[in-house]
Amino acid sequence: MDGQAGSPWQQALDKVRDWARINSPWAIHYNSGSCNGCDIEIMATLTPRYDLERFGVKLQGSPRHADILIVTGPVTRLSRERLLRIYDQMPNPKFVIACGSCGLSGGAFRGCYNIVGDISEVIPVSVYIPGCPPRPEAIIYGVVQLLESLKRRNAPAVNLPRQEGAPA
Amino acid sequence: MDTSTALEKAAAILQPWALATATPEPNRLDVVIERGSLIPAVKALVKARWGFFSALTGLDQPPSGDGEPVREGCVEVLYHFCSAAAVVTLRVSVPYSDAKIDSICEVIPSATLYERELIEMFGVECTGTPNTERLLLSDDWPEGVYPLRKSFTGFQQAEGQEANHGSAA
Amino acid sequence: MEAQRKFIVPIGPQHPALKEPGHFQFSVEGEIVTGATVRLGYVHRGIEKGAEARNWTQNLYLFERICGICSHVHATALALGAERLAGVEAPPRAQAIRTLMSELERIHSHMLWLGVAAHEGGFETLFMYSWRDREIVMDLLESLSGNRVNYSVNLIGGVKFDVTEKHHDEILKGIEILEERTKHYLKVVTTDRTFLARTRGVGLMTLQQAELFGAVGPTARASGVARDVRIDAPYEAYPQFPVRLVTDDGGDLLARFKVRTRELFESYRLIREILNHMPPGELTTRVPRRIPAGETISRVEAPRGELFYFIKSNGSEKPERIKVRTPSLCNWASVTQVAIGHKLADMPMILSGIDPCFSCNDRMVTINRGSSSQVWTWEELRRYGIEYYRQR
Amino acid sequence: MKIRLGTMFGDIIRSLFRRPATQLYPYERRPTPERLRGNLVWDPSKCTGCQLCIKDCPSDAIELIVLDKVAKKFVLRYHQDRCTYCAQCVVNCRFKCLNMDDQTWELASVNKEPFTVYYGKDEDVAFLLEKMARDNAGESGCPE
Repeated sequence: MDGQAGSPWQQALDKVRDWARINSPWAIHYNSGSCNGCDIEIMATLTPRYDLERFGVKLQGSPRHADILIVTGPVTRLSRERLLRIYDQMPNPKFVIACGSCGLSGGAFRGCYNIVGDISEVIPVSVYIPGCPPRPEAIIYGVVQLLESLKRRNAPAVNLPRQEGAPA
Repeated sequence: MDTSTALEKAAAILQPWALATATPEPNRLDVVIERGSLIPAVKALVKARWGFFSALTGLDQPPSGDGEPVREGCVEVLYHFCSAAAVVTLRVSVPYSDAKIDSICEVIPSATLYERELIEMFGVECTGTPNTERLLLSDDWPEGVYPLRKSFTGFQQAEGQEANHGSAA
Repeated sequence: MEAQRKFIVPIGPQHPALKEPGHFQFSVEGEIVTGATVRLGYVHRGIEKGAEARNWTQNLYLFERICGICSHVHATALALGAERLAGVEAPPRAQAIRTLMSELERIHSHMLWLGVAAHEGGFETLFMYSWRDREIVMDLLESLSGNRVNYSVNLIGGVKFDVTEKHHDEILKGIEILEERTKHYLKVVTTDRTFLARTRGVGLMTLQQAELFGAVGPTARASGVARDVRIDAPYEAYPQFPVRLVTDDGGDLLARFKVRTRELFESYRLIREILNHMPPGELTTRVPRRIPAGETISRVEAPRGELFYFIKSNGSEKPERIKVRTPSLCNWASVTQVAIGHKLADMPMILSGIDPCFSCNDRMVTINRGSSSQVWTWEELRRYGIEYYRQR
Repeated sequence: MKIRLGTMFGDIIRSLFRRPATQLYPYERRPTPERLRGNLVWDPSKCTGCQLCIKDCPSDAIELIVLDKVAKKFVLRYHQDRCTYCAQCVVNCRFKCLNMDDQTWELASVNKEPFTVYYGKDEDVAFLLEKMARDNAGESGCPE
């Protein structure tokens, strides 16, 4: 695959793909046991006042269509398996945004018996947004952080095959 | 109908089955009844159209300790009926050794959700409740572990270590 | 779809648009739902047990996080119960502020529901506009309490903050705009033809059914049940600022829309009254850390209906047992009964009609007995519903 | 009652000529209300080490590390990722050491390290961090 990635055609394709991913990441939202607070704030970011769609972020119904998984809440015993299943169903590359203090560490629910842990213990998390719940602006800030980090992280990823290709 | 007349009326309805009554607060009436008389008592309340079935509470009474005559552990099941400001509570005691109670679903069909909760949380079997599938707990929850009993103190896991770590630092 | 074929349609437990996950199973005969069951617990965190390991103050915040939409009423119910056990009462000004917050919360919750229910019915315009206007009340809540959702207003024995002159004017200005908009929305939900086609006569629950199933809140009031804790057993400052009962005899979805929007006007009136007659005085009274032993029942009217707390204290810093019965649970029991006999296409609307605290869903698996199975998303079910009505 | 189609058309047309409702958040920052409960800040000068704030914290978000009780040398370890931003600690503090900042609420991060914040006099914090680094080097396998 690495060899193929070096071809100019592949490079161009990668660039287009990255551009598309950064400019229009589709998201899916899952509540793994939160109090709804974060969920309504996520909804609020999609409505006219905050309008996350300015960044091309669109909330999708199916994990198959999504690049970003926004998870709220600590992971309960019952939703752990569902969360894993949704994560597995998402196509690569995928990014996870953990939203709200309880999703980051358990928050107010620390030590309750039906909680298996925070989100990062179940699936890898790309961006953490603390707050209980975070304001819609803070959520937008978190999404922007993710997009920025993608831009940065992608730069070497695109360049890397070229460097490998150069000696060959 | 003001609160005190409503409570008097309820007391009159429940009188045949009452083992003891109490009014812990001005708007409340607690009636202790036998397990067997639950259905007729509930039926009487529903037939008289006294209020509505509001909630079902389980209350764990672990076996009392040494010294006093040892009392067997039991689960107290509380059926709350509300009519305006008045609240009538039917209190039924169910011992651990024979944790069974009749389901009131035939009289109040919507009670099934509360009963399923009671079954899972306290391990009290509700004879005759239509559906006994898991409602709240996960499917891999161990059998015979009832989280709201006092004897359940949680799964020993990360939080214990966390606390130790915090105090050590 | 051909008739005479039985399907079981599980719906749950993940979806973008809404809140808590719940899992429903509808058995369908052709197009008609013949049975419904519910599986909860995706957001079961073990709060009632957790409460036994926390002190009263910590519990205030734990219980506030049962539900982010009606967070204030949960904390209020606990604070009222604890205060009653301790034999104290919060000062009148604190009670008035609590009432003010619960009414603001009701506005935010009803506006939220209006949008979400419209969304489920395919009326995106109403969804977006009502959420735009809802930001007005969110701003008020934020400037009053410092947080948009979990306001953390209550302390045991009072409230944390005061309402200043500046807030007074801000709130009055805000609710004036909202009142204007609500009038418009009431007109929209009662006159828009396409929307009426989806709400009139759908999800009918008669007075007898509502009483039998123990429905509460606006769902019950839309079936003509005169049941409102604010009127039946006034708490906080409701004895001084009485509420007028809003009911409707329709029993269908349209009636639920009407009742909720009319309740908004009642909230606006109440807020004005409270602000104009704000009692002076202290914000907190002293409550011991150890709450005396005893049992109490605390009932408050949440935006979705009666919230029931049974609180038992054993005289220590921590409660012995707190039982919470949320209004959604009552209404859930009723919706599983009411759903029977309706078309599958109406399910999203009927479910959202009770304003459930469940996050809509995941994927829907249509299991055709024995043969191939087909996966539907809730979104597709929603679209199916919208399409279905378009073709008629 | 007159039954009409498209009752909301008026709204839509009017909206075309209005200022957009959307705020351009990352590019423009609206002033926040002064009561906003953002990041917690701690003023070490007034703290007596009574630990009342910790007692009522619903999520164990704050820890007070006592370096020298007599000299009142304390370091406050604050976990932003656990905090529920309820301000109970602010209410509990009798000496007004704690405050919730209305300006810092953009806390999102791509990793968890920045969420543990140490407050205190500079030399105390430096001392503690050094000590922790030494301890960690000494006994390997200690979490964090």
